[in-house]
Amino acid sequence: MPSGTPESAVSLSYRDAVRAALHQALSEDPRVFLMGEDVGRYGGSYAVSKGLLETFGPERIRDTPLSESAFVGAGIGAALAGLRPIVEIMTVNFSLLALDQIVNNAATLSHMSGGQLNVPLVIRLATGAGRQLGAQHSHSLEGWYAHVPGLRIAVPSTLDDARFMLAAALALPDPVLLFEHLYLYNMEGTLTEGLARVDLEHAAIRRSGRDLTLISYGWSLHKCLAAARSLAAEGIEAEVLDLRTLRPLDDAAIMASVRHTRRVLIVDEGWRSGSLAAEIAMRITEQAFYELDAPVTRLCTAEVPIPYARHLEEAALPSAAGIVAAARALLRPAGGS
Amino acid sequence: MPSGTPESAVSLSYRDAVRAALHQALSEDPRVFLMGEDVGRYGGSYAVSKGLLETFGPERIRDTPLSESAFVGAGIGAALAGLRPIVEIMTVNFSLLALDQIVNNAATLSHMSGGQLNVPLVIRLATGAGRQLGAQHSHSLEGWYAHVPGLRIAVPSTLDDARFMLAAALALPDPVLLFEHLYLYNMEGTLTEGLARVDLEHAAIRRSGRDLTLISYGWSLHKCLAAARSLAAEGIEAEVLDLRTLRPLDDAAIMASVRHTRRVLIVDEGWRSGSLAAEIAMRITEQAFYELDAPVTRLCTAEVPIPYARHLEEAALPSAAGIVAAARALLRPAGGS
Amino acid sequence: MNASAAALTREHGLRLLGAMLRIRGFEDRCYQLYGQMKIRGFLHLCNGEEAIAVGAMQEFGPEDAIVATYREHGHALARGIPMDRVMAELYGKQSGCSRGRGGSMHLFDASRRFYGGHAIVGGGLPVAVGIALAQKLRAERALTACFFGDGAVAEGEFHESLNLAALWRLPVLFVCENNLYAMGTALERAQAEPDISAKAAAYRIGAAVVDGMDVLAVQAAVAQAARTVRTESVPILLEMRTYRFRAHSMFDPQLYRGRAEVEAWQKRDPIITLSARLRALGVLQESDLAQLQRDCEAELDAAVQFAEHSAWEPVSDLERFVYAERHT
Amino acid sequence: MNASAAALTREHGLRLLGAMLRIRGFEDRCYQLYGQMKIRGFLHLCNGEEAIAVGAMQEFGPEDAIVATYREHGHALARGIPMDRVMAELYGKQSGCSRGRGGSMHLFDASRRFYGGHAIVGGGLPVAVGIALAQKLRAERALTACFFGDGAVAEGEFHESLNLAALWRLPVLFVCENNLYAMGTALERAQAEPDISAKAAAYRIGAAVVDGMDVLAVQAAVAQAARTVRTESVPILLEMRTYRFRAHSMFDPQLYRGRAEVEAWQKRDPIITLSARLRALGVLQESDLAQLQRDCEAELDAAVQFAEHSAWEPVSDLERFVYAERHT
Ligand SMILES: Cc1ncc(C[n+]2csc(CCOP(=O)(O)OP(=O)(O)O)c2C)c(N)n1
Ligand SMILES: Cc1ncc(C[n+]2csc(CCOP(=O)(O)OP(=O)(O)O)c2C)c(N)n1
Ligand SMILES: [Mg+2]
Ligand SMILES: [Mg+2]
Repeated sequence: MPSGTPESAVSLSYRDAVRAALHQALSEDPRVFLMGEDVGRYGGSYAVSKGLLETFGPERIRDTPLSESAFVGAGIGAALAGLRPIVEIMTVNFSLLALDQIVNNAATLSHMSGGQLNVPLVIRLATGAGRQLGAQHSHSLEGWYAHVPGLRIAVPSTLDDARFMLAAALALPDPVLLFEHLYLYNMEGTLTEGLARVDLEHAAIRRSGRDLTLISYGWSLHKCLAAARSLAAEGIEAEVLDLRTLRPLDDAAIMASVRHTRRVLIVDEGWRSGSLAAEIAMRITEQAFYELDAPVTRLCTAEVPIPYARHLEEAALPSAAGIVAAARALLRPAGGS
Repeated sequence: MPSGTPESAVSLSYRDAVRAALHQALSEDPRVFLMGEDVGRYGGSYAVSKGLLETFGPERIRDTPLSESAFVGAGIGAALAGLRPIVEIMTVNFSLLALDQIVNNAATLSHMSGGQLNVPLVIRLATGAGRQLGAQHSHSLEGWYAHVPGLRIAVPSTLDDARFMLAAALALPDPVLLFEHLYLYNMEGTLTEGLARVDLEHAAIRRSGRDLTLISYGWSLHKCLAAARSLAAEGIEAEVLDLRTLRPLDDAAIMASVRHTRRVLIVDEGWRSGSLAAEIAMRITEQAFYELDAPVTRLCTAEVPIPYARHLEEAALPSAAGIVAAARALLRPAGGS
Repeated sequence: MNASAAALTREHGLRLLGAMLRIRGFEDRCYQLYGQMKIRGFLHLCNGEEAIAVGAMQEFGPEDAIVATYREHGHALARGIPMDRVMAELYGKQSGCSRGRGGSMHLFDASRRFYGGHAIVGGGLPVAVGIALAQKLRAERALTACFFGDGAVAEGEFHESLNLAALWRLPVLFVCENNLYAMGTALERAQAEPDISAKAAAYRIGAAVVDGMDVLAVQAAVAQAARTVRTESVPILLEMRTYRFRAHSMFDPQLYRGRAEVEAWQKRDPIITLSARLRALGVLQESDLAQLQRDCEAELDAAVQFAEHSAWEPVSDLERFVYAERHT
Repeated sequence: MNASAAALTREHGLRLLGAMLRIRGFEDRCYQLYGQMKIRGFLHLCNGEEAIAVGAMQEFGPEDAIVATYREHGHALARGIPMDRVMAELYGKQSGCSRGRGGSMHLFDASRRFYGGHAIVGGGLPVAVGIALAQKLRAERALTACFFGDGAVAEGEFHESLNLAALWRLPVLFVCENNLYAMGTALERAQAEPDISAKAAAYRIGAAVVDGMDVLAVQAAVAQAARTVRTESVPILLEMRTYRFRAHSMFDPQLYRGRAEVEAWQKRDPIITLSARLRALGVLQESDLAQLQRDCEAELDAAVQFAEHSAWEPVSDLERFVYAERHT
């Protein structure tokens, strides 16, 4: 980022915002380092860490071999020993190779040691579909990870969160997974003036409305915002809630919006069965069942390995048009019109 | 099993039933072989495959090194090439090391190849907590696996299913994961007379009742049956539904029971957030919301890595007493009594 | 099958040259089509590495199985998957060799025992071991050829798979396409021991280093190795030293290597090398080269036409094949 | 620190002997207590392997870090975790070294840099690499000792971790406790190349084979290796040849090995071996042995009493420590 001019003034991309967050963390805390495949000389497979090697050197911008389990485990060990590693797993798809380290070590060591140890590790992963990368490169598993106690799961979906969530994650004593949807890296905009930090506890209302609540995060959040705009044109005012953290979930914010609109559509890029959407719906059933004017609904990804062909991939993923249709159905149940 | 006497006549353990299923599969189909850690000379870590090496030899009862990713992947390859491998992953806890092969290969190859390939692979895994094995050896991840399209997930919870589900799994052209709860291996009883096969499509009502439905599987199913017996003593008739297959779920059977009892408690040994219970509840919301007399409820495992100490582990897991209490609360909402 | 350079006939030389030209032409056409947005997603081209797929495939029969990576256009074409079916796949059409569901990284052809097209680095090795296990249990004389890059050597699955194949004496020919880089990571920054062939000793596997820029050397090495794999039922590791002329994928600024290095390797272009040898032997005329080029262009144009005019899979079929429709 | 057998003093000899007797006594007591159901879950005893933990720990200082497996009672005791805290952990008591949450497989002591107690075979290796990375980035002279079994060698994490440690020149001492079996699987049925030390070459790591039944040989080898690891900041692999006298765990019928084999190894019992050597040197009297035994029994009785009388963690605290309460 150009020093001098206030950050908020310049237009930047989500990619730039994450890079600025990395730059700040590396500058402010000598315990912080970034490690992952091609984060250094290559500049990051999504060009997020471009230029950091030149500034911080190969010890702190550490290229790794293709050994996901070992370098994620090494991040755990370095965190145990008092450093503040930021491990980049190029995409969530490859994190399956490191899952044992994440679930059996990172998530358990604090509890299993009776609180003697803790793992202040941040793992950054690109996630999501939409770029025609096929079944092995299009997973959206952040909701799946949110099942695991001991982990914290957060999703920066706005430029502000892309810029400031990393610092919030590094300030926590626990392992935090930050999922960056690959479709958002090119999103352009400006930062909120004067904003210097964000928390990792609260969901955020990105648009207020009275008729229904759209609950989402990541790329789907932006589909929800687009849908909300079209719905407004037909007089339907949708509230859009950005979850921000998937574990823990901000139940209070969810229930507050449910009580306000009494109708809910959850939009989630995960596969439908076992989706995060189901968990949120269950919590609404448990905490606000009698506040509902209609059953909670969800729009998720079709239950298929994501196909390459564009028309098939688009058909598999939630879309703004699909959200609009689902919202209409929710407000004007079959028969009514 | 002693030949001559009908199987149904002799009392046997769940372990014996699984062994008999393996014995039959190996005897009837030369394409079938069993592969895994210590399935041969050691006799299986839970003594399930004891004696099979002597009968079928080391080519078909194949001990593997500790290389979960490679031998699961080898099972996928052998299945692609026309064999019918049964891969035993000693426990679900170690399957995290093979997750890439299961999720990125086994689950995708049929779809990704446009239907040219298929993966007729059966993976058997011991699952669950309750034996004071600690956080790294007590996972219940079957519900988590049920999120993945392309996989079939089934749980034999009775002697009949332990005896016959394997054949049903081998008859399918898809990858099937069979989860055997380690607490059930010593369960004793007799097989249903004349039963020769079971399907992998339908849930089963293990006890009929009118007042509420307890939906479960695995060890929790038996806790539900015990709870149902105590509830009956106080005049509450609980219906107990054994899911049997977690992917696909038998929605029809679930909704039929919901319509019958109008009250539901789902009992699931998975961690609460993102549990299979949430998915089932969501489907009930989607398909039978207006049939409910009360919000769907769930009893799951506390959100902690399973602790070693007995009293802590027991407190973390669903219990018959907890089910009884939850069932009472469901029928006599706060205030009432 | 004719493997030795000495006995190189005009016919065999032209076949090898044509096969490499065909792959090179295909990759260059893909590059253009990507710019025209006809092909999307990740596209990994194998320019410079053609000799490996072409030389190796000469030695495999229909009973043998092939497992490859996401950089597998050359392997698919050399194995005999019709070019139009491959091109249609890159277009995402129903007539593609994976019905449009796979794309560039996931080419399949069950009838030719071409088992993909794997986009998880190292993910194909265990699968190859399993196919070879089936071949052995069925006492076939077949082998499984498993192609992977130098980057895959760092993955745990490389270690587990080579050990398993050696322990069980399985007919796997492991072919490492060492092009010196895994994306932007040079081999010596990924491996404490950059001599990949030396790692075979840890599994008591025989290994050899081969000039991957010389199609005849590749064929000769594969012929010899394949004989041992078949007759002794043991795995062998061949390390092919090669170089990727183009970027890793379409999104690679190539900050990690210099022009000079690229140009030095381009002088060793396997197509130039073979043409020169054939000319020296006096069995290649300019007219032959022109003819091969014309044939290649014609086939390419036809493949593009086929892809352009093929139908899209109906959206209503999206959920087909998630579970198998027929039983193998 | 005194490593060489030549310079073996009475004092040092008795310390090593006492340390091994202490572990042996602890394991035998655990065996009894398991029968009494005071200890539950999986219990893996290290009888026969005591020389490795005892010999190695002599060479590590408080700044060094230790990573072990689920068969780690000996390592925990030799590292200095008080026996009563360890016993209380096996009882599942609040006063246990993991507050009763870990049990036999998960002993921890942050103050002694004892990082567990890992029950996923191979899972500790990447963690050890990371601790060593922190030691190196902080320019400490410390090292990380990582203990693992022969079975772990087949896991991909062994391959990935050794490469990473060597590539980055990290101060990791990899100590493989080769007791010839992984549960019921003999090494030669798990490894195509059963010489584990030979695998180090694939990573350009120095390695040595050590008689794991001779505590002086272990200490001498570790002393030398640790010096290199510290001064050159490189990993080293030590393969300790040893044998497990008891079953793998409490549920093991031991169908996979014969009595004769067990008895042959029992003749090489590290405690007998050291006692004999000390007697030969004339520095061990029967009275010394008796005294060591009495001290050991007294400490054991006290540890059991401590465990018996310690409190249970309140159930209301079940969900504590899932997320850290304090920041390191
Ligand atoms: C497990 C895994 N990690 C990371 C990636 C991202 N990625 C794709 S190709 C590649 C480089 C692979 O290099 P190499 O194996 O040498 O093959 P090459 O591309 O050079 O042919 C990487 C890191 C991946 N696909 N899979
Ligand atoms: C990844 C994984 N796979 C399987 C197991 C089950 N298991 C526990 S100990 C063991 C044998 C390990 O043998 P080795 O590494 O030689 O250690 P030893 O028990 O001989 O000390 C196995 C297979 C496990 N704990 N982790
Ligand atoms: Mg490469
Ligand atoms: Mg061992």
